[in-house]
Amino acid sequence: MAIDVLYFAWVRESIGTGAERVEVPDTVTSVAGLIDWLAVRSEGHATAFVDRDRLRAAVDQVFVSLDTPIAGAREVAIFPPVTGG
Amino acid sequence: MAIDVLYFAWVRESIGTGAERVEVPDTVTSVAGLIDWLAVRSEGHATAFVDRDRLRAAVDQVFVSLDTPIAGAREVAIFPPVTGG
Amino acid sequence: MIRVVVQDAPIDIAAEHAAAEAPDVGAVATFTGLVRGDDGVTELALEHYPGATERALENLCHEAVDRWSLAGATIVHRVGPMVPGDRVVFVATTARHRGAALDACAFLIDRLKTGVPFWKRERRGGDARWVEARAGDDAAAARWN
Amino acid sequence: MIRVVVQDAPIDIAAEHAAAEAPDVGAVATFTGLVRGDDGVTELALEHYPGATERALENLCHEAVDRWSLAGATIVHRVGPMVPGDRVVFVATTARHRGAALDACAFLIDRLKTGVPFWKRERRGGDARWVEARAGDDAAAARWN
Repeated sequence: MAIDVLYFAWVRESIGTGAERVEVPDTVTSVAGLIDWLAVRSEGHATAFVDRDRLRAAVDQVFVSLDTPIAGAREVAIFPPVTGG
Repeated sequence: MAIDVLYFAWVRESIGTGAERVEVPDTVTSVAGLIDWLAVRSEGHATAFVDRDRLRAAVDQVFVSLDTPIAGAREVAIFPPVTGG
Repeated sequence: MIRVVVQDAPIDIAAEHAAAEAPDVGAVATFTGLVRGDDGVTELALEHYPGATERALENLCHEAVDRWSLAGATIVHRVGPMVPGDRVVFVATTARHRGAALDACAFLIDRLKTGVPFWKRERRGGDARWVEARAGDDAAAARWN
Repeated sequence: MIRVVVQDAPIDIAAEHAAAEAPDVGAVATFTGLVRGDDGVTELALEHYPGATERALENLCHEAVDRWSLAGATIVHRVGPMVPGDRVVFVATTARHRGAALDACAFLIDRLKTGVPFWKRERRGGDARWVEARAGDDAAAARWN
């Protein structure tokens, strides 16, 4: 399953890119599972994902909790808590 | 005691003037007493003052209740409930 | 900084807003009241009590600044004849953070409606009448006591 | 009327305010967030999630319009680098009466702070850091649930 993964703020800086397209195996079924799977890709990924409490996510541009399934998702974004306004 | 009495909105229109200087006898001691005393000056005064629940007052530019003493007052204003904003 | 103005001229929101902004201000809350034309009103005339009105507005602003530690409070109120769409009143509050600015802005307009000597007269074509005070306004003002 | 804009350009309050005013509107409430320079910040940079940000802002505006029967809701949010005194965000709500406009304006800024994908990075001279989310913002947003 091909998924566009987007990163923002310090997650983006740690990983070193704002977007990557990944082929995700069927064993990865949730946002949390995707994060586990991505974490081993590089030291930057591992550093960005070390504290799951500081991560938020959106699936196809809708905010979701990390236990949300990703079946059929085209775009998953992973980022810190928002600080706009 | 000389007092400048000011009228606003429909009180002013009913009385036909926005201000008058009156010599008030010592027997008149409160705003309510002043209104009683003014009410007999003309038909306009009587009409303006017929319903005391619809009247508000200020003594020397400070909002007060109608039972407030007027000893030493230089300016008393009588008007309807306010409707600004 | 407290700024209170009662004026015949139209209210210039851009100028008033810019004047309220300051280096230690993170939040600006404003309220603007407009003449509504949707119920047939063709003119709204505002009468006030010169001197007492300004004093009451200044007292309100001081109360808000003290209560919410504001950086500033502005009230600009128009008087005289107006038409639908015209701005009747502009309130702005500034503070380091938003909660104070938002609460103080609501406080100022609620208390202005019941405690400052202004009176409105509406004209609908040839028919004019003084606007009656609303019990809802008293309730809104009382929640700040 | 709902208006949502995410832009690099400075926010023009006069134009946005005038655009929000309408014949059936009696009340306009606004909130403006500014970059504060009083704690040594020399630059504030705003990052966002293009597409998702606009969608989240539009959803917020629709929720406010439905909940308070607003005539309109406007959110203009700036992104990119800013300096102290610059306007970061402008929120305006319009309604027939003030209570709805004031409450909806507070709702929009409270919920925007916690539910819309923007991230702030502060620079103090040579030192830059991402701003941490504040627990107080979550509490402020939760009071509207």
